[in-house]
Amino acid sequence: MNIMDHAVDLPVWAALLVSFFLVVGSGLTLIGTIGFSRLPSFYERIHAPTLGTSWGTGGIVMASMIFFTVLATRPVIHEILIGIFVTVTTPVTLMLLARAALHRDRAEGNPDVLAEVSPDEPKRGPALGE
Amino acid sequence: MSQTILAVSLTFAQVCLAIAMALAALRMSRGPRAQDRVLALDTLYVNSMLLLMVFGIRTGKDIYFEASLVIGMLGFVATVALAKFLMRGEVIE
Amino acid sequence: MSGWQQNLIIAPILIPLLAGAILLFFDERQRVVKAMISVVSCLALVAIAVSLFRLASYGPERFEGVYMLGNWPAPFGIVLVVDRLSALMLVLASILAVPTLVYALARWHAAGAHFHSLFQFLLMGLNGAFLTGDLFNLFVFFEVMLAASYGLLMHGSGPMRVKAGLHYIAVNLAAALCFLIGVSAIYGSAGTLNMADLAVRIGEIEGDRRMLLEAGAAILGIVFLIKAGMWPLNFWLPAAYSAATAPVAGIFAIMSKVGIYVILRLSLLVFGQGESAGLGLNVLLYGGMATVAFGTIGVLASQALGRLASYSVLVSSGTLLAVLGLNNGMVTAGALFYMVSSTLTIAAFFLLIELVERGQDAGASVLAVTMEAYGDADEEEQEVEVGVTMPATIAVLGVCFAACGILLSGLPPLSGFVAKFTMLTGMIGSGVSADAPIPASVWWIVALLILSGLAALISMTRAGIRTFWASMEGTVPRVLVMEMAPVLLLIAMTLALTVQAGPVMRYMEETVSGLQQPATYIDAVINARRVGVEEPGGPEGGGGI
Amino acid sequence: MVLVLLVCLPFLGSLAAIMLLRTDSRVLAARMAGAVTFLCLVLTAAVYPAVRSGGKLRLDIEWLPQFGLNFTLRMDGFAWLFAMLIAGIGCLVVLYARYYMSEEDPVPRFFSFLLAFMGSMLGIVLSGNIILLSVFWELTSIFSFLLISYWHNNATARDGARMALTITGIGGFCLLAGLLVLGHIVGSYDLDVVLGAGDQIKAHPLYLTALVLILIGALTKSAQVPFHFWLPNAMAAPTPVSAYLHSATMVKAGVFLLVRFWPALSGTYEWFMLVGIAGTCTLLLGAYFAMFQQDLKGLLAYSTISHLGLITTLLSLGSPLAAVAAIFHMMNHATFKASLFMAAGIIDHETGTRDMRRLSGLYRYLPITGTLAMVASAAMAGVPLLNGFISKEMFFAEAVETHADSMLDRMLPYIATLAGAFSVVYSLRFIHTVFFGPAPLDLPKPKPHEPPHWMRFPVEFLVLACLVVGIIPGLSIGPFLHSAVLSVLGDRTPEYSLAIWHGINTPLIMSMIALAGGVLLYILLKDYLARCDDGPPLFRHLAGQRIFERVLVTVSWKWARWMESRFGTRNLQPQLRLIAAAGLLAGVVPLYMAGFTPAPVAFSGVDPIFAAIWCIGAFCALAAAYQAKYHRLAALVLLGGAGITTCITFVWLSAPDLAITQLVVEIVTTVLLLLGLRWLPKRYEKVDNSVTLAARGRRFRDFLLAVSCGFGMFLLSYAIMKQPVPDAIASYFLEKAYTEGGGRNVVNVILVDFRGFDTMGEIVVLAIVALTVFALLRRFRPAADSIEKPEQQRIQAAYDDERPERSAGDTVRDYLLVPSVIMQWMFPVIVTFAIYLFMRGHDLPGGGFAGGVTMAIAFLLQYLAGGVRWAEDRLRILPLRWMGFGLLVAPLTGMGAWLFGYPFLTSHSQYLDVPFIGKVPMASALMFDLGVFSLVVGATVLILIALAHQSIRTHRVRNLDAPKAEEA
Amino acid sequence: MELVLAIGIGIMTGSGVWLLLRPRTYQVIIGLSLLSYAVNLFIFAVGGVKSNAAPLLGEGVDTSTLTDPVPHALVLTAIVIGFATTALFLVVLLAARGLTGTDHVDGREQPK
Amino acid sequence: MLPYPLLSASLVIMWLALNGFTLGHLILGCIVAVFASWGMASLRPAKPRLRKWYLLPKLVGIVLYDIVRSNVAVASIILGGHRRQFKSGFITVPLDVESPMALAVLAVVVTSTPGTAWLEYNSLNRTVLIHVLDLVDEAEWQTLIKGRYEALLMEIFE
Ligand code: NA
Ligand code: NA
Repeated sequence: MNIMDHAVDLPVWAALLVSFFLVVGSGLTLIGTIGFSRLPSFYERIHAPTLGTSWGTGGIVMASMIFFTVLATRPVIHEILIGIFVTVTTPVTLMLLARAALHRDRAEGNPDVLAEVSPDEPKRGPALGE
Repeated sequence: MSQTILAVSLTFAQVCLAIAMALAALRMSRGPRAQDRVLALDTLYVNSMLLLMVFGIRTGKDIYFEASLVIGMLGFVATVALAKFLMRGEVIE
Repeated sequence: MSGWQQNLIIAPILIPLLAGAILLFFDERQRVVKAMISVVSCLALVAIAVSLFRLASYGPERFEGVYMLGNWPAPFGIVLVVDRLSALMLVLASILAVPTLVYALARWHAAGAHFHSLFQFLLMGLNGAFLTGDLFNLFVFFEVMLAASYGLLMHGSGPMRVKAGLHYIAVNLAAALCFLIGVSAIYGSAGTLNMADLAVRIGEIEGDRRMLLEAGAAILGIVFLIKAGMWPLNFWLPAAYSAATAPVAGIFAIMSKVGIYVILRLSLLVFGQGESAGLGLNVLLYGGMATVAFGTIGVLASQALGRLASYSVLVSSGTLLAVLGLNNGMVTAGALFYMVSSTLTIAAFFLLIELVERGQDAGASVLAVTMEAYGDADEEEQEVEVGVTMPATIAVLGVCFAACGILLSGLPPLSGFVAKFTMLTGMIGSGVSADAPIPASVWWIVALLILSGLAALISMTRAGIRTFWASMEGTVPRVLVMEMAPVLLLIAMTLALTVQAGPVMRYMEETVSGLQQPATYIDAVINARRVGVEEPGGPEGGGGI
Repeated sequence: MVLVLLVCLPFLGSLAAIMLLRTDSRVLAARMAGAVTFLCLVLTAAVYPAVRSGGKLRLDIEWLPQFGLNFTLRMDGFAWLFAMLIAGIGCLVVLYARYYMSEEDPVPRFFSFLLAFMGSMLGIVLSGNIILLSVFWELTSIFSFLLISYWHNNATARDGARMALTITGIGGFCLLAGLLVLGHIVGSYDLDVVLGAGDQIKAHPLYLTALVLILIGALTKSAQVPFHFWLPNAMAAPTPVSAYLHSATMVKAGVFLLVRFWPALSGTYEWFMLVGIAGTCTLLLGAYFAMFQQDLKGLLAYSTISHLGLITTLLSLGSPLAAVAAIFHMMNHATFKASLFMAAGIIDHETGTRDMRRLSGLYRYLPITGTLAMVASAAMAGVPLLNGFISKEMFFAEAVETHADSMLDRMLPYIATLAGAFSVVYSLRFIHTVFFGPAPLDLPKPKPHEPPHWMRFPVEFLVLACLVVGIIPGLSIGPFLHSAVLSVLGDRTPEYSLAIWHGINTPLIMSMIALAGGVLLYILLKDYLARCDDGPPLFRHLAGQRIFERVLVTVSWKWARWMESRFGTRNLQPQLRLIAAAGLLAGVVPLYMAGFTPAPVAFSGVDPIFAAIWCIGAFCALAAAYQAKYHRLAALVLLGGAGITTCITFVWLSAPDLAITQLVVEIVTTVLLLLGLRWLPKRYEKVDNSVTLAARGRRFRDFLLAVSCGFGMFLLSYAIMKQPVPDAIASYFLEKAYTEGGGRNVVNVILVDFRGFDTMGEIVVLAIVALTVFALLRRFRPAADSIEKPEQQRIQAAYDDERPERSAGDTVRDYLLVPSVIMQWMFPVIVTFAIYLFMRGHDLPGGGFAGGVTMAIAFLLQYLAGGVRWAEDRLRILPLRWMGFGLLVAPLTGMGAWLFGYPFLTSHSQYLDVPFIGKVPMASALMFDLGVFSLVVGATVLILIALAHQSIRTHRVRNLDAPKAEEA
Repeated sequence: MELVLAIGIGIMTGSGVWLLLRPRTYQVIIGLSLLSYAVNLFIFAVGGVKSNAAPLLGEGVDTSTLTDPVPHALVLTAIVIGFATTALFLVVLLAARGLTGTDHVDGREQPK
Repeated sequence: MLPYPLLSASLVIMWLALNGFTLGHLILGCIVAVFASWGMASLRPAKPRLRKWYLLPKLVGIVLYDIVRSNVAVASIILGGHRRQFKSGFITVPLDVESPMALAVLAVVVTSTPGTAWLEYNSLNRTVLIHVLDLVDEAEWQTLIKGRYEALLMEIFE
């Protein structure tokens, strides 16, 4: 792979570190997506992609930061912004989506779903099935 | 040496992410429900973003960084709109 | 390039752009201010177009009609080129704009939001398309023009307009995609976007690349044929043109001519000579003939005047296409005359139709019903009762209608006749040597021209009798002088064209002979000198000021 | 000069008359018209010396000289004679019309049309250029249309006028074509040149073409069989019009033309046959039809047809003597026919009817008119001592003497005699039925009396002329006729004599037979004619008019409508199909014709990851296409998948700018489509899956087309990518971007500098679209089934309603409570990022557009988080201001270069050395880009927000509608 | 790379054309979007495709190794215009649907 | 001038991270940050009162650690999906925090941690519905969230 010519000057330790993070990041992401495609219910599937958005992203961000910092011999930290934004924005998506699913399940009277908790019945209520 | 190590790990990473994207795309078309598809799209976005970052490492250029940042920062807007549409049947009320 | 004259070249684009932008700062209720800005802009455009026309008629020796935007030399930057043809189109567009705008001021400009801005942007698009010497820039101006036309077409809303608009937009979006494919295929095989540069390079391109170039050019050609309304790519046109409000349809009269203009420009500049010469001429010839036939059928089959007028647009386009397909200088000169004449005619006719139909109960009540059912009562400006009943209204309308009929059918004494005569003279008349055999296709065109004229005659008498004599009994439409004057002005222009046929035709002939010598155009573009740059290469530090 | 005056005076008079808007200016209009016609007559008479014995007057005014069309006027003896006729009879008709037209008629209009018609007619005879001739020719058609339809509230008048115009219009177009061919043969349109080139014309292969076309013109105008039927229908015109058009002018134009081109075209077998057959048929049929008319004017009309047939027949013979006879008969016919029409008009005027079945014994009321009519009729019948006799004798003589060996020639004497007999019958009938017999019963106007003297005067004058010419032809018409003949025949002018008495010869015998036979026939037919229906036996049902109208309606309406629907469509899908097919063909045909062989497919150098991503992209595209009908949201999401593939491709293949732009646009587009999706109808898969075979066929065709287009694009793009990159303009940009454009990001420098003009256009497109969207949405009305709130909202609202502890809107509030906090805090972050993208554009990926859209997304996000009211309570965006600012800044920046003498958009780039900070790029292009940024923000926000506003607008509409529903 | 991209362009075009010919306005707009992806990629491709050669100038960059920036600029313009026209088409189809009551492209349901 | 100093500072840092550190960019970044925080101010969000902002790093540390742990846990669940049975379920957690900002942070924390998903917050009775992928003991999760995160958040905010 001559495309990696620019990495000639990279010390081996850095290469190893970068590779580690890369493998961890991409591996976690893959696992997450596998989970996403294999888990049986939506509420379970919703957990899977967070592997990618948490340490999946984190790993690759780390790899990138280390790689460019070592290569450019100056701190390159802008990738961290990606990490921050992904972390902050993913919950928004997930919350909204999960809540939408919840609404639909309740509207359809799906018995597996927890109904909204009313003050008089503080814990687990029956499914909103009417 | 570092080249080889990196080449291997980068290839591994790209393959993993590509598979991940493929799985997400499958889920996108399979559903079964709209929220699965939307979540799949979001996942596809994130995976693409990671793929682009890996691509950046592979080319040694940080000019591709903005594309990743755009996905990271703005990608959720489309998903939010989709989710809101599912929940409320209307994006902006 | 230097001097204020040079900056005139870009003015036809900048003036409507700035006018359109300034108009955005005024509220819809400040109608008078908006109208004034718009009118001033249009009048300025006329003045500039006429000056450019005069300058262009001096020929390239005395007026360097190339404008290098951003001071970048020709094949690299975008250039605007004024030659006789583009100057002619500019004049035509601007003199069409004034009457249609004035007409719109009577009532239509208040029928929806942002009429004036859209109108100005349409003019900008038209002028840009006429001026540009760059293929991609042509695309951009096409889009400007089209986008504005979408808005104007649906100006006033209502189911007919919106439905027609939907089809019109869908077709034009498909066409725009073809445009992009064509332009980029040309760029991919020739490596340039500049028309003059392309004309130079096309001679040097060999083998596969030439084939790809031709394929790209052919795809591009489809776009202009769609725009020009060639059968069978023209079914959108009658619906769109007849649904538009009168002033909009009036200015649309020139839009189908943009396609013709580009075909004329490119076919003679790029495909005028060399190995790819005459690419697609047969398509023009037979397609044009089919278009005339279809248009003629449509003219006959139309009951509504709007559709009749729209099909007349097709007849006009088809005639031009077929005639251009003959690739005969004298005929082409006649075709240019015909283009001017038929554009003015059709515009006048579209404007007139609304006034005439205003007197008809059926049409009026339909309008009222749609207004009631679909108008947004709470946001809609009150429909103002305009016009007064003048005693001579019917007479003047009748005279105008007759004039339109005469013009459309090519009867003397108006310019429609001169136009047909000049084309026919070049095809079968004294313009052809007595020994030269006349090919069958020419006879077909002649037959079609005559038949289309006849069809117009039959339809117009039918319609005229129906509207003026059979159903307008007793009801006199309310018409404003402001609405009548534009129609009269347009018809007067056709009369002027007839009287001044000699000088006008001389200009047309010079235009065509200029087009037939692409070298002049190419030289002008390629060798145009940058400001403040001695030699090609540029000064130290960039084209700075 | 006189010529110009002759042609222009009537038109000026016409204009002046039309200006007399007040309809009560009847006398004034008539006086003016009279003055004009009289002046024309005097002028014509005055120039006689110049045209005597072969002289010519000529005037050339350049009109379209390079095309051989000039305003050439030319008067020779023949033209003079005709001009005299036109002006003279015109004068009389004006005088007559002054009394004929009623008080209610808008008389100025009448005189205006009449004068214009006269001018056109004079133009025909005076044209020295054959194209100019056709100009005036068409003008006569137009003005005759207006004259015939003068009483336009009468349906017959309208139909008659339309038919006249259609027929003569067709003829006019053919004539023009024929004249053009003539010009092609001769090389000039000048009449003198054409007349001088007779041999050349007759020898040319296109002679027959030209001849046929010109003949169609002439024969239609002269109402020759089979184009004759328009003339009787034109009788709905006021009688002065008939008198003028159908005696001296309109119909004479056709035979005038035949005479005019006689030297150039006649004398061939084709000429003889074509003109001869038409002429003899017309002669005979016209006369036959005339016998059986019940309408006075109808009788006269058919007799006109017949007499024109006579003239045509004469001209067909090709002998100079026959031509002399033809010219002579033209004059004679004009005089007696004009007088007869006027007499018929007087009868109509006085009795209120023209039906011969109702008229009878009028002599006792109208003795003078009756006498005059009798003399004129006698002239028409060819009774000796009247002018009609002389020219008819000449005709009989020529019919006998000329020999062009053919059936037609051998039959001609018999036909001539028979037609002569017929003419006696109808002339006799005219007189006998109307003036003799018992007094009329139940006339519409019961007390007919002689008209005012000046109304009768024209008849008197013309009858006098008939007599004078009939008795002393040599002294009266002789010299004028001679100069006319001389100018037509030139050195072929034969010896002829206009004597009344040539001894007892064959023609005289024929005349006698015709007279006697005619009288006999009339006696036989008298009783039948008094009762029969209008129209001739045998042909009564073969009414040319009806056939014509039926054909016209069938061809010009039924067929046209059928063909319009057959060869056109009003549906969108076929149109798009055609465009796709046309595009495909345009791409494929040139390649196929040139024998293009695509480069062999090479699998080498394929990046497997890239390939894998494209598998995903292609999958998404296909799935989107599959799902778009029923699973709209799925299609939208899959479209996003295809979009992200595109975006990755841009990154992979070195276009980071494109990737960023594509991404932000992608996001906005998704939101946009979602905003729209709310207003589309619900679509369920189960509803309509009963697919017919035809639908399957259509689908299969579309599928094939889609596959072909896809394959075509694959081939085209592969071929182009495989071509060695041509020596493109790109290298220039790469080299100059930094040194001259002042930026490192070449793409951005192209966008804002090298090709900044494109960008300016592009932002205008965006602005236009935003304005259009805004304008369109102001009138937006959702469909009935979309007005209601979405189902989800209704369920959630109901849920809130049900629980006592909850209040309306709790669900949505809780739903957005936490996310909206994060979305709000993202606002400044995204704004900062937008500014970042904008600022760095010139050197690195980014730019005004990407920055602008990002900014718009920041705003959009707030709308998503809090809804329209919440957001607009806090952010007053005023998109139109942003747009206007952007649209002004961009061009004004470009115009700034003018101040320094540089062309529009010349950029100024420099690095400013600011202390402590270092070099700051100060390209004017940045200013331009600011315009782009501002516009993009404004336009994008305007589009999105205008759409979002529909939700709250419809709530309002719903609220407005609710009380109405209750009332109902 | 060329092959993959060309196949991708072909498939997107095919899908787009298929949708363009469908009777529902929503299908048409999705088709137009797909087609504009395809066309944008086509424009982009005609300049020749190269990986890792973005037309960004830096110290010591050999300009001859960079990709052709012109198609990039053209695509950018095309993206913007495509976005604009998609937006417009959407609004028009909504307006048409509102006025005609159907989402058929012809404003009325076709007989089967 | 500076309605949100912490935000402004963060934006300046972001600007510098994006553009690299130069004096020019510091100045420009400050201008942009001021501009952006004015934008924020116009939204009039509920203004968070950061009491003990220095505890934030502690929270970040805890969360990062938890995320690592749960990454492993969830990954093992997914990979061993067939062999290991797991039971997912909903839990309702009553909350004491009220500040939307604190709630948002909590939501981010819960959701970012694989294995737990924040579904819906009920402002009426201040409970949150959380979905847990591997739900063994409901109470354990409740104490984790309340004790480990909410307490800290209560300290930081208000
Ligand atoms: Na409640
Ligand atoms: Na989580």
